[in-house]
Amino acid sequence: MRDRVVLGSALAVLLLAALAALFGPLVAPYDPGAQNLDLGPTGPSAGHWLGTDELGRDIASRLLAGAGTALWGPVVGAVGTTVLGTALGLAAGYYRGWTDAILMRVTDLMIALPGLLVLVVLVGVVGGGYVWAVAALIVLSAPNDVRVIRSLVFAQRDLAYVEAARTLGLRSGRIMFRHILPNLAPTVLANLLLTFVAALVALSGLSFLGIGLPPGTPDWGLMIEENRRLLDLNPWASLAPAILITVAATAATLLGDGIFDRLSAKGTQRAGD
Amino acid sequence: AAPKDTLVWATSLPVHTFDIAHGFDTSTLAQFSVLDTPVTLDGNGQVVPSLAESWKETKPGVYDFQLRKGVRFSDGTLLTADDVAFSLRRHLDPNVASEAASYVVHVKSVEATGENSVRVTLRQPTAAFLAVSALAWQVVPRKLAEAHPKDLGSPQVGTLGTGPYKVAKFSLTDGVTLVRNDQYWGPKPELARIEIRTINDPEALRLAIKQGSVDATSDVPIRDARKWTGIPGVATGFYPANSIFFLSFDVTDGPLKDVHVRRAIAHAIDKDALVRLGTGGHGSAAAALLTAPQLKTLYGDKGSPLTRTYPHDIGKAKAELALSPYPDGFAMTIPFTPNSEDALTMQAIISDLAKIGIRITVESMPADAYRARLMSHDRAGMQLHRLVYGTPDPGEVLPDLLSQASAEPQGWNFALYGSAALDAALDRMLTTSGPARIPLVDTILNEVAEQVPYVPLYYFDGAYALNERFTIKVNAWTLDIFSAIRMAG
Amino acid sequence: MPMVTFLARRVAAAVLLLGLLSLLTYGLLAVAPGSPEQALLGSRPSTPETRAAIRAEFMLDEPFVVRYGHWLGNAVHGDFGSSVYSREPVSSVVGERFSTTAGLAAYAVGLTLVVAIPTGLIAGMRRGSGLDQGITSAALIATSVPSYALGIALLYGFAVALGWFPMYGSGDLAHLTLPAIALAAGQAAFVVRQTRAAALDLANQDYLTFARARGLGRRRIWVSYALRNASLPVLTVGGLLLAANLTGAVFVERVFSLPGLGSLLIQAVGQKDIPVVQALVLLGGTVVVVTNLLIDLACLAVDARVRHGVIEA
Amino acid sequence: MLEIEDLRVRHGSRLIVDGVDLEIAQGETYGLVGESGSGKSLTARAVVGLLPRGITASGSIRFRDAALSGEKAFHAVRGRRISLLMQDPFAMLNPLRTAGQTIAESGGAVRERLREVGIDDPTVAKRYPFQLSGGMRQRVALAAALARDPELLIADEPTTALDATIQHEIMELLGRIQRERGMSVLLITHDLRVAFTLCDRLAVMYAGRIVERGPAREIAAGPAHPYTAGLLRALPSAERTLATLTGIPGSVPPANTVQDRCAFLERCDQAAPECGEARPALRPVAHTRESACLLPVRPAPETPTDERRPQAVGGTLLKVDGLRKDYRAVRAVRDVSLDVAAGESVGIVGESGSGKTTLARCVLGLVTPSGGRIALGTGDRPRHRLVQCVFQDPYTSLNPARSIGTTLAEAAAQGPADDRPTPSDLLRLVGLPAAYATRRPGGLSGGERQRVAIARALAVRPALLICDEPVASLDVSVQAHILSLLRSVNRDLGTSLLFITHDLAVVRQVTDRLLVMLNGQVVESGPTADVLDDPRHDYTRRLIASLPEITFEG
Ligand SMILES: Nc1ncnc2c1ncn2[C@@H]1O[C@H](COP(=O)(O)OP(=O)(O)OP(=O)(O)O)[C@@H](O)[C@H]1O
Ligand SMILES: Nc1ncnc2c1ncn2[C@@H]1O[C@H](COP(=O)(O)OP(=O)(O)OP(=O)(O)O)[C@@H](O)[C@H]1O
Ligand SMILES: [Mg+2]
Ligand SMILES: [Mg+2]
Repeated sequence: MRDRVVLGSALAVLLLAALAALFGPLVAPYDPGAQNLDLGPTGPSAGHWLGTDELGRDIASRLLAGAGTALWGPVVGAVGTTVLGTALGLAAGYYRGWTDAILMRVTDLMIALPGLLVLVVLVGVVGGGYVWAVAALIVLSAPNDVRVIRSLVFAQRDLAYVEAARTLGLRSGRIMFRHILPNLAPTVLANLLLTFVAALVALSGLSFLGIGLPPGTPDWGLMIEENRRLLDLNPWASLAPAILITVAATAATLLGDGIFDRLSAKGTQRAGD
Repeated sequence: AAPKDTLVWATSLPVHTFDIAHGFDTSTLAQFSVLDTPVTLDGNGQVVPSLAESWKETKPGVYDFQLRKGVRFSDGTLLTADDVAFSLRRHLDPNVASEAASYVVHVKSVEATGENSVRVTLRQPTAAFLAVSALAWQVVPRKLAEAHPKDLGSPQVGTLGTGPYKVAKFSLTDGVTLVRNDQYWGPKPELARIEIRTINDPEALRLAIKQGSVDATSDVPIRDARKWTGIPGVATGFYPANSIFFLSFDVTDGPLKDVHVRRAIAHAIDKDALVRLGTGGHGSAAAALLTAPQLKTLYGDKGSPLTRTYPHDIGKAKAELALSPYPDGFAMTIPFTPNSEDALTMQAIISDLAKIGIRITVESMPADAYRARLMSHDRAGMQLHRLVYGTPDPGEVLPDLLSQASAEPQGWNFALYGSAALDAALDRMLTTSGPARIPLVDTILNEVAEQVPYVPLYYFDGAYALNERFTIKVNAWTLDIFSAIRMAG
Repeated sequence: MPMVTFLARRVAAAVLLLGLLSLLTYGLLAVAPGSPEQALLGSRPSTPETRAAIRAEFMLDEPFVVRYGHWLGNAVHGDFGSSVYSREPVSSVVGERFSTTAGLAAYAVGLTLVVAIPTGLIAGMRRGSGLDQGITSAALIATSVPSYALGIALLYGFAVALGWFPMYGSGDLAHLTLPAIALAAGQAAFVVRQTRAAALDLANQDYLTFARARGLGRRRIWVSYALRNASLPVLTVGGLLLAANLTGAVFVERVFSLPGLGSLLIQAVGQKDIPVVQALVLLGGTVVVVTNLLIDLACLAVDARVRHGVIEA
Repeated sequence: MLEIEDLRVRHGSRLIVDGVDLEIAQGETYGLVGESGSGKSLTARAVVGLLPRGITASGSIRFRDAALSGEKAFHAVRGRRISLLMQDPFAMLNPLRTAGQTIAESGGAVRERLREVGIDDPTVAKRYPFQLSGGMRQRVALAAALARDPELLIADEPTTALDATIQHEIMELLGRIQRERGMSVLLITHDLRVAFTLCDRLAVMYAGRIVERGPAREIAAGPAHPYTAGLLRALPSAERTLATLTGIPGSVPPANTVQDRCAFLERCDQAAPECGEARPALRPVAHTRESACLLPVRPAPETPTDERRPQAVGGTLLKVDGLRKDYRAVRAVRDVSLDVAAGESVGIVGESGSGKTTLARCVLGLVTPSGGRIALGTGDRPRHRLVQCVFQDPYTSLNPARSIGTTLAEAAAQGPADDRPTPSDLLRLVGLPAAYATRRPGGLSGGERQRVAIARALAVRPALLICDEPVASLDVSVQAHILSLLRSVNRDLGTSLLFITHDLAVVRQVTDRLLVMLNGQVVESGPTADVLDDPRHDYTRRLIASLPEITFEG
């Protein structure tokens, strides 16, 4: 019951965030870019619920607008990572042999990279902006998924149902994607959400370091850093995005955990029967 | 607690070299306490003797310096004329790759002509030479400098100077400790010891000053001055700095080719708002393309007599734009690097321009890539610049921004604006000294005002915060800031 | 003997890995727009002679292979060139900053080990209790809070509002405490979750029931069974943790203005100080690779099955 | 010595064990028998106070007249007075501790203890569990369990995971130690034969209750509960091939659903209306016997011996010649040749690790042989239409993520295009309701899953069906159903069988010809009856000798 409430609220938070990302600009009270230099930075008021920043822009509107950049990158990153990682993990675990050996050496290499560090260097030195950051993130975080999925596939492949499918002469692709993959769904989903959290933190972290996004973009990470100086005039300008990131990340983690527990509960029953 | 005559000074970026050739930036602050120059600037920006007792322009473009006798480096060795001559000459050596090289391009030769005399021969008479020398001609022992063309002044090699302080400790992480140089030829500095720490984060810096663990800094973020002015036991002061924010327009390409567009932009920008935003009120709007202290040295308090000014007026801006082929505005992408200080100003400008239909998109890039593109004059479009100068001489600034030579890649003429006539005017201005210069400067500033290759935006103040145990007298021309600090009471 | 061969193979693989890593970063940095030339010149106007001298010094006109070869040749002799920014040898630039980050990381790892493992074990052993739920929820939130957000919160809470800790500076424990907490929180939470899961898994194992059925004492069960067996899965994620530690340091050092390798990296990236960036990435890679190697060895020491597998293969 | 009264075990609110009474005397071996899921293990664990988390027990447990309640009391007796030996020797030992350490930590003198369980090799003490065979592990575990000289040993199916010969050795060992020490043993098993051979008295558990109780010999001679009778009837015999194999229909209901009636009601062939009215209590039927049945048990009809043999067979379907398969240093299959004719049913028996599965996988094309030839079929039918397989573990042989219907439809689609069987055809073929098509494997019992697996294999109408221990993990009652299903597949559909097992009784029921494998080689072959009745090879003899010898009229 408690679990259900927690899970429900996590889902609600993420849905809300998704809604904000989609329709935020429509419902925002102000244009997120509209400046009011005469107003300058102010604290929360009736006109501006979360106050304004130095350019007199409405923080609440910028947070809403920022939901888009804050979330789409991590969503694309997480989906991309999961798709890539799962596909490669399936291939490595299923074909074993050379495919596996090569893939594992590559993932060894990638895992030896201090990921975010490389990301900072990549985006900071090479440039290329947000899209590149997301792409690099996918490539850098996929190896973890590859590892996890591969080891699970390794275990699944020895199970009789896979052997039966092979005996029936089904094609490898079908066995991998139609037979093995559905059984990994809890892990894949949980991975997806975990990667989402990691990407959310990483990408907003990049913005926090001032890397990737052009100035003026309403982005949560960027807002934390840009408005850190305003903690005396309008603390919400910096705290609110930090809280939002934390809440979104926590909700996603909770959901990932919940989904995994729930889906794999079916599997654990097996041990008792 | 530290002894009374020790000062803890904080910088936001570390002092990384004691050689201007490899650190013409925040490190320069510390350099002047250790290294002397033959001449220096007084409180009015006038060139006055330092290591050189006197000098004379024997022929146009030929200077004979008479050096002070008996000056010793902090290790006790005697300063020679050869050291002095070499110290300027080395900036011309490509192997040194001096950052100050562009300051001394007009120098043809430097030689020691006697035990205490040095002769500098310029390619052509240059009025700014003495003022620039006060900055770039830091005197170091020839032997040391020759042995370390590339890494003189680094924490590894260190340096040796004749200035009021010597380096006792130098590390990139732990900072710098300066102690009084007992060999110093001048009046004994009041502070015995100066510790320079680096505190990157401005808020941490402020709190450290408030706590008293740091006594002073000049890295008060001017926009946040409000947080600094009320700190008990700490005096915060402001003075007009020798610097200016301005916009450059690439006059060779796109809509910016049209002078009406440029004028429209000049009218559209609300400089007063930028002053509020960018300086927290500690600054002022700029009309001419020189810094406030430079203008003051040249014109006194009355300012420069410009023939054309651009008050903030959207109506006039639109009217100017209507005269161009883009009456309804246009879209433009410009490269930019997210540097948090300039970023806000840029955003405000973009917002101003949007009001007359000029839609600007920023292409964000890493700092060095941006700088490389800018310095190669590649599709610069409209750029925001903040330049900090060292001398009161307009000759330091205007040729860099307006000469055709500077329009070559790596020059500072980002507008790529120039003509033979303008070059000639600049040349005349450079070679003329005294009151005769003023009309020449007028002409040039007016051409800028008419043609608008640049829009001067605003000036911002220099600021310092100092524990009330100390007092200080600084302005834009203070080079050796530590010697300007006294103990209170 | 098989152990020696194994070690030799692993070390060789590690070296190869680092070689690849260096080539990769060197290549990436080489194709990146901008050049150290610009960093050296600052944004001041420069003369062509100066530029030519710099290009010659940094071999910018040589083909990539030659440059990389030169760098590699020097690097294997411990010479990583000198910083474009400070002109100091890279090794001393990095060396000066190393102790701060190493101290920070060690402090954080220490905190993690001392706090997280027992906490995780307790939560796992008391599954479903109020304590477990509290620990699990705290860990869950802690894994999701970005270290910089936590850092800011700690800084303003403890150093500014309460004044319990110094604001800035480095060196002693007090200065490193808040940063270490900010850095450790996420990874500690991760370890708590891992340990808890391992403990839960353990609780379902027949061998634990069998041990209890034989009347083994509580202490014995905890030490010989719970701690030891649960340490394996925790050990295996140690390498990942360390990598996270390295990147976390970037943020934490930034928030707390610590002069460590993380802030050096950000600075070097900003200044395009390629020799420093290259050395730092390689250092990070080395730390991760070496840690992984050590962890493998630890697994080898703890688990005879792994030992056997090694000798078999 | 041990008295259990009215033991109830619950999982949350779900009742699993519903009022068990047991009394074990000094020095006796007491058997607790019952099908999977009847609550035997939980009863055993309740006795030592080691129930899994979330499971609670109530009732009284007295050991030598002292009540056992509370962790303190349990801790005081565990290991010292009561010890527990568990089912899976592979999971029971800490993988990170050597055999010696495991025994020593229980407070035993390693050498003596090992010698007691028949291990004379001192190097065993230094080995880790993964370096020991299953039998060795079970011996080490036994040594550790006995290290503190307990008065009562609870052995929860200590041999189920081991193969026949090892099983036999461990059981003999257990019997010997029990006699030598005069120790009491509570032996939990689902194997009636084992219970009859080893136990003095036994109790039959069904759905969380004891339904029959009494001296082992007497129960063997004449069961007093229809459930016990059903179990006995389902037991295959290694001595003769039975014409019909009768299992008990249906499966064990959860204990909490049958609290107010006879739990066996639905499966009973002699149920009367009053059986559904109340839960029958255990009541004496003879002076030492008790049964929870209201009616006297009808005697089972004599099963006739199967007469229809040998079967007429066609041409050679599978010809394996000099097959070899090496896994690095392990030579799994060394040099095996065999033929299977069309319509023939061939059995392969052999100890664990003798290469049976590897042989099967080679034939199925799941692994590539290292040498030798496999010729399959005559025409150009693809391999997957010629040969299919039924695997041992019913729980993993179906994809839990797909419904039975999709699984069967997908299999049928791999078969010949003409006249494809539908899922309901296939379900009917294996005796399952067509409605099962919409279910997922999770909702099926082990026996049902195995039927589905057979249906899936038959979907492509293969000429040869390989069965790799298809009944090894099933209860006897279910086993009988599956065996008769397979027999009818062979006899009625004409599908050849290659039947792998280590159970001689099973192999006798379904195969015509038998091969005995040892260390990757075929050491004996011939008609099944001949090999079993007159074994030539030493190993075959040992195999037959390890059959629990019981005498009861079947
Ligand atoms: N940890 C557990 N949690 C929930 N239910 C359990 C647990 N362990 C056993 N059960 C349930 O209790 C019932 C009896 O289990 P138990 O293990 O005692 O049966 P068993 O007679 O030993 O069967 P088997 O022969 O398969 O070992 C089963 O229905 C099982 O599903
Ligand atoms: N994939 C594999 N890799 C390595 N060794 C294997 C593999 N499969 C089987 N073996 C080895 O080959 C030998 C024969 O194994 P196989 O599974 O064929 O025996 P089996 O007769 O089926 O035994 P069981 O009765 O236990 O099922 C064993 O020693 C086993 O360890
Ligand atoms: Mg059991
Ligand atoms: Mg097998």
